[in-house]
Amino acid sequence: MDERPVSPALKIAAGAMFVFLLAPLLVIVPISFSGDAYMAFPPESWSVKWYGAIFANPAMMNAFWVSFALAVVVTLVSLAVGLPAAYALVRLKLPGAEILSNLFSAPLLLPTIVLGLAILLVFAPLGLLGTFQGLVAAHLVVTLPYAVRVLSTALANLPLPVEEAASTLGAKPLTVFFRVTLPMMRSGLVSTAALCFLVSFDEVVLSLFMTGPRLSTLPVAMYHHVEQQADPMAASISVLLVVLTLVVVVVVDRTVGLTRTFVK
Amino acid sequence: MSALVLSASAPRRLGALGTASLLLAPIALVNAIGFLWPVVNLLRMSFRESTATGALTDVFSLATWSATLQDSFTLDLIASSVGVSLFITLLTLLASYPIALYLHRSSGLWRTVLMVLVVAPLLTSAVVRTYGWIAILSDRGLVANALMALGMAEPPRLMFNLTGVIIGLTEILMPYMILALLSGFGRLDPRLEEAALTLGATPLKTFWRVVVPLTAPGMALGSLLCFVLAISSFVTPKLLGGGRVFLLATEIYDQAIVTLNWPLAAALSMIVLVVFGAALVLYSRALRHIA
Amino acid sequence: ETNLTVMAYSGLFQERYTKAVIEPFMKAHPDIKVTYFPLPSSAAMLGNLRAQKAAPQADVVIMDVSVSKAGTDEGLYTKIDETNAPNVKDLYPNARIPDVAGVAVTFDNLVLLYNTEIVKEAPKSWMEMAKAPFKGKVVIPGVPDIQGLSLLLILDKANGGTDYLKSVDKGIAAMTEIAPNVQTWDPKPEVYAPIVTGQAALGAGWNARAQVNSDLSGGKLKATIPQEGTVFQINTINLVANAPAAEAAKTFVNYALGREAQKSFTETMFYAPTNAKADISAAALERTAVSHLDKVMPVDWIALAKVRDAIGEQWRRRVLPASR
Amino acid sequence: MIRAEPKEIQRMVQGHGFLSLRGLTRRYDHFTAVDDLNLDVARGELIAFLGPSGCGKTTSLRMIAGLVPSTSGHIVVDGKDLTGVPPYRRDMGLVFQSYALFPHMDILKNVAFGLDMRKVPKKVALERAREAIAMVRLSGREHHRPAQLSGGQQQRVALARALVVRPSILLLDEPLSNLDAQLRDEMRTEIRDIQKRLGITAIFVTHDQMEALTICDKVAVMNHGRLEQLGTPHEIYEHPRTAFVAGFVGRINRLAGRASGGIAQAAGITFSAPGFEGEVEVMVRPHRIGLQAGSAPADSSLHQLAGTVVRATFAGDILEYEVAAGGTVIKTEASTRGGEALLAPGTPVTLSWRPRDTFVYAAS
Amino acid sequence: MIRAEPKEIQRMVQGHGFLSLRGLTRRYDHFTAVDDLNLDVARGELIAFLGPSGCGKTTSLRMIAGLVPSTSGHIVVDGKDLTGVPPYRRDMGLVFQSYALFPHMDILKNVAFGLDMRKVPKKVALERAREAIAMVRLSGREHHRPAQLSGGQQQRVALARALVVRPSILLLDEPLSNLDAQLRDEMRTEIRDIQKRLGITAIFVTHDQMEALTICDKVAVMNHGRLEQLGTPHEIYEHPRTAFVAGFVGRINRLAGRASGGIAQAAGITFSAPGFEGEVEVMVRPHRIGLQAGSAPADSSLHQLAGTVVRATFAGDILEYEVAAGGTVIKTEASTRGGEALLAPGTPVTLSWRPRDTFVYAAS
Ligand SMILES: Nc1ncnc2c1ncn2[C@@H]1O[C@H](COP(=O)(O)OP(=O)(O)OP(=O)(O)O)[C@@H](O)[C@H]1O
Ligand SMILES: Nc1ncnc2c1ncn2[C@@H]1O[C@H](COP(=O)(O)OP(=O)(O)OP(=O)(O)O)[C@@H](O)[C@H]1O
Ligand SMILES: [Mg+2]
Ligand SMILES: [Mg+2]
Repeated sequence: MDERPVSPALKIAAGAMFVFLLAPLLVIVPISFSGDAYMAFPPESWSVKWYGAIFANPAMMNAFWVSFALAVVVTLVSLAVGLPAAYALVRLKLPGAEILSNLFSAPLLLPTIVLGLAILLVFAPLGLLGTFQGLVAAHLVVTLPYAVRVLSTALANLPLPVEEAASTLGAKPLTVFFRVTLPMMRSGLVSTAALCFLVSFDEVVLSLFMTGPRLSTLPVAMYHHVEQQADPMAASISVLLVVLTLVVVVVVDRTVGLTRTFVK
Repeated sequence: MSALVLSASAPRRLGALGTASLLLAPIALVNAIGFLWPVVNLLRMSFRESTATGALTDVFSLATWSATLQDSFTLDLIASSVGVSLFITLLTLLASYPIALYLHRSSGLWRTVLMVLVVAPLLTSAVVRTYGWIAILSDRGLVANALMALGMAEPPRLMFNLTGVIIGLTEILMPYMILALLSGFGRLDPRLEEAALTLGATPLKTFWRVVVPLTAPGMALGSLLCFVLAISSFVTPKLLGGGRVFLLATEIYDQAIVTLNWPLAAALSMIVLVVFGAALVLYSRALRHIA
Repeated sequence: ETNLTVMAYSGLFQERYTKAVIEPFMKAHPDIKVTYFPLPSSAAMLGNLRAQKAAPQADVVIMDVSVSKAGTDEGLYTKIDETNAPNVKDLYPNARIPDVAGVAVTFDNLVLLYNTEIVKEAPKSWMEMAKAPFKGKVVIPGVPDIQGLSLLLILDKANGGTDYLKSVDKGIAAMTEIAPNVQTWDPKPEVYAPIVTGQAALGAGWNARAQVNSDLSGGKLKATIPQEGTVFQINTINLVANAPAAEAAKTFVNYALGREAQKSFTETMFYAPTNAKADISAAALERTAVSHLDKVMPVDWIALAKVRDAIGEQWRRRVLPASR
Repeated sequence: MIRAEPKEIQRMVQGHGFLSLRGLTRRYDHFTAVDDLNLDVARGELIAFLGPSGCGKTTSLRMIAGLVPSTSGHIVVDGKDLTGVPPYRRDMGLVFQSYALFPHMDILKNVAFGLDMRKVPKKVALERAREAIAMVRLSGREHHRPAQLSGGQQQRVALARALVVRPSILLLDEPLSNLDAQLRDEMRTEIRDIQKRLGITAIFVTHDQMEALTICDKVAVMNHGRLEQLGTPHEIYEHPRTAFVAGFVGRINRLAGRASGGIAQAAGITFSAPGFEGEVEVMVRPHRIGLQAGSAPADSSLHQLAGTVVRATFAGDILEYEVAAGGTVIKTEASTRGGEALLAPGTPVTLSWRPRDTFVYAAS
Repeated sequence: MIRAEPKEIQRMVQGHGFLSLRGLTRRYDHFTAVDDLNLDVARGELIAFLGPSGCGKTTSLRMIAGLVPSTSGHIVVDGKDLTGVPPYRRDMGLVFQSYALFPHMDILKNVAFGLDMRKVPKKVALERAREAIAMVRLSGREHHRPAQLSGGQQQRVALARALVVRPSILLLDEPLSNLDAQLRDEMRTEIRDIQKRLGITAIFVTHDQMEALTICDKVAVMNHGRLEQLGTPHEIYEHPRTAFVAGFVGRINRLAGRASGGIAQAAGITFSAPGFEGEVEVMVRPHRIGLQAGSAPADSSLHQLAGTVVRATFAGDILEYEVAAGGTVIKTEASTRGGEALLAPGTPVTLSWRPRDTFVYAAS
């Protein structure tokens, strides 16, 4: 859209800041190919054994799949709960919509450690600790505010006349919603899904409080691992996650145009 | 206006309010169970007493609160947490702005890849990232070596102190700031910059007089977000602070996880909430001023 | 088949304890399936138990004695004695702690760690850490961690302190000499890794893990008990009140305190045994505190818990500022 | 004695149009967007709503379609009051100014949507949608997405989509405002043809006078939410009832004057102004004013005024002159014949027009 | 011997206008948006760029302003080649179609911005900004934000902002496209007055023929990135050089025909067509065609054609007829006189027009 060439000054400034932003990652990449038993830079020997170690570690693999399933479920539930809420907040012009929408965003403003402790105290008597349902519920507390925010924006940006056109053509409200509103929100839905998935998949602090002996998520497993063992496997996992995300996002972007709508 | 589309269907049976309640019920439930109730519960916890050995009793009193609020350490903690967080917010803003602006002006696959790289730090474990920083900032790290090569006899301590915390937090908060800035760059119509140029403004003037004011709402949003995240972060300060840096969040962590003084942790959490309330009020003031 | 959950330390402890105790136990009791629930610290375990008080998930907990005391006070445990764990009768007398529901399952002690590439000879004194060549090369897990606390108590006594329950001034003074050399009071992960990699030269840590890390690193890290002596750290084993698998839990506790388990765990991880009758190889014993009992200074962790806050306060006001 | 059906009684009471608006009003807070609108549209008639921006045209249309509830008043179609009937049961077609095509469906699906909603079997629906697409001359584009069409083509799809369900009433909201002059001409003719052919009752909203006059059977001129005048294009143009209508429909010269005793004075000329007293506005359309270089023989059947050219503009089809005369500036227009020279500024000229081309209104 | 100044030589070589475009070209990938544009604009002249959407008008303007680099070619102002001169040193004013007012500044600050950039002392700058605001008749609105003004008012602010710095060249990109007919008329006159008064050289971009013809000294008609014709409004309208220009400027009838031996046949009439062979298009403007009911006496000085009325439309100032004649449909327009009756469809009529009003082009 902006066809003016980016000025060299901006390029230099942005480049320098990018170096700063990615500095730790740039060091982690070589560490992940270390052949040593400890994380150290530069490594004394090289190998890909720590990548192999990830797949040979059943606890880690198990945690990965738990995280994956969790992120999928949390994403779906976030959409299912967030969509009606966004619709009500944006479209029904309630008197207290502003206040409600702030209330629903409030969990984001609570330090996750506080939130984790607080949720722990409440969930424990409910028998939700260490259960998949409990994890889902805890993650929803943080993903829903994101979902409602993004979906609200997406809804507010939809051209209303299109929905009105459908209703004058004889479509009942629910039909309008499913046949017109929802398909038009596609990019908003994709962004929301991506965001919720990432937030859930990366969540450590809440999960630390919520995981139990029989159930752990990848970030928690990594956290525990790295708390006590300084081997480069954690670096390998980090690098693998970044690469995986990059591949997924690029593929998704090529197919449905994710980042165009990611941040608007 | 559009309420019609939905409410028209159920004018007699439910009414707009009824429909809204139905739609909002699930999120309200999650919010109540996952937020309101826990917070109220936490408030309650802050009034419970604990014994000298750390055991939690069922006695309620103001003991924790009066001790906390009279302790100069707590007050210092609040002051330094707010101060450090503000400083980090400012640094993050300065570091993120060029990247956000560059991303705003780029497009296509290149932009997509850069976007992922921007969020990449969030995908790496904090401890692993700290190892990265050790390699760069420690006394034998890349920066120190470079400085010594340049002739500096004793390079400054860059980590395991406040400097390290500031560097580490700035870096980890940048993704959030960049995303917030980008969301605020929508108002930045390239036509406006062109208008300024044709009116004789140099690129630098155009930047200060047009670009910066127009992106101010995005900066305000990003700053609020970063302030909140900075003041509530504890992993990075613990890892890079070398046990020397005390902030509200690390203290909450210590009290909640190490010392197990839950009433104190709860009371400190409540203080953080109050600070956030103040930040929010300031933010909306600032926003009104900008708009 | 009964499911039994044992909550204990994560990391090395988990790895070795599973091999040395849990797996043999399951072999001996095919009807009991043990799940190991690792947590990084005793406090985290207590936090979990507190939160789950109404519906406990864990049956057996291994944790530090002072935290165990708090749990006992909160009514989280069932008392362990000869009636529910006959092997208690074989324990050293100091394995039974008054007013604590659990009994000691391992003894450990504080050691001075050093990187053998930087420090060629085993240091003789804790105060070696205050010497100039080690500026920025010392790592100590600071108070409220009990490694820092233990070091403080040792130095207090070495410098003429008499009753740490009344004053630790002498210890604090000694610590302020070391403080300027300290690189971090919060080493991650744990204190051993920085020393192995050479990021630090000296440090204070626990013997058992130090021994294992020494082996794993091919001797890059070594541990020694300096002339000022050391203190014991006690891990207790506890029966959770209202545990879902109470019977299996008793069976497990009894097994864990038995000779076979004690011998096996000491020989794999060099924790000193609490069962007096355990028949442990001399090589392993040599690497535990058992062979240096003369250097062990007695500490009443339960009494100390009451003054921990006050000590922490002094630490924060006097030691930390010296290390900036 | 023959008993009238209740329905018939209702129809007699409520109006004689197929579509009747009775006291239709819409208020926003304290602002009245549409104020007591009364109107009858006969079956098969096309009425144009004409008025300046913000006068309430869109709001009226949206009330008729049921998209905005009215604050008071009634909409009656074929004798049935539509109050409380939701849009999807009103059987009206609405063509939005912005097209409002479904971006996620191809053209065929867009057009078939309304039939689908009416549970027309899929095959039949697609068949009829294809016919409608052919009618707006877009055959071959059935599987394009709206974004792949030009503005004019999208416009036609919107029209086909509204028409294919054979609505009893068709509402068009500035449907041509985004098109350029040529395409606009074409589309106007097309809409009129289709509407006539299918015998649909229609309302066409526009703020373009020329468009309103050329397309409709009747024009409703609105201002500030009120109906200023309803009439045939000819009535509206030749006999504007108010100064606003005269000024808004077609270009006009306004001369300020005073009236007393049935006579008005403006720009130094005397006009007959029966029934007016005090300040008046005298109006003449530029193209009804003859312009002659120099002086002209006096003609008592005409109003005549001497002046000098201030500005001459060649506008293709017409020549525009601004002439200083009678203490003001008067515009005139004349068809170009080709080859004529423009009169230079300063040239003395005589203006003349027929009394019948003169409008007089009380000054507002 | 008098030695010419180097600068003068340069001017002689590079062009005789104050602003000269020399082979100006802009390519995007493989699409040529502006193709070898050559043009001279004299000092104080106003040139209109006229052309359909996408023909390269905006791109040309942006190249002149320095916002887009040209792929090849030169822009020369007062003898100086501007290649490589950044926009902020070009001393041009650009009025954007979308206004591009600074939303965070009030009107006064918006207008004073350019003076501020030129380091005019603050007091003087505000003084001059106030004058400019008065000039566009917005006094009293100095402290409003752009969002608080209507489209027409914002438009005027944009104009004031560009004018206040007294640029040597003023570029206007469809500055009136968002206004309604009345406001458009007014603003057009205003822009023209200001431009003349200040003696500014100006380029006015539009896709509205009428607007282009009325405002400018010369019209440049563009199509597909190329200049089709440059001339006075009269030249463009009366002597369109290409079929495109004839069709785009003013309404027109197109008759398909064949030419051979200097004679063309179309719609059953014979036209003189010297130099044409094969397929041709014969064009006549509707308002140059006379229409008479019944048959008319033969007149060899006119082209005559009998036909029947297909459609009659009253359009206020004019009457439009569509007449089936010579195997096609021909449009005519006539000024209304008031009171005349429309001829009913089916009425036989005779069309007639002068040979000089006929254009012939090779068919494209
Ligand atoms: N939702 C609303 N709230 C408040 N005022 C409104 C609302 N919708 C319309 N209006 C006001 O009602 C008036 C009529 O609006 P409407 O859209 O009907 O005008 P219009 O005649 O269609 O104008 P245009 O030609 O510009 O489309 C306007 O002044 C508008 O500001
Ligand atoms: N950045 C660009 N990249 C590719 N093509 C472009 C770009 N900018 C303009 N074009 C193309 O160049 C052509 C000319 O565009 P321009 O904006 O100059 O048209 P215009 O004459 O101003 O049209 P309009 O009347 O619609 O404003 C168009 O076909 C457009 O698609
Ligand atoms: Mg409207
Ligand atoms: Mg353009």
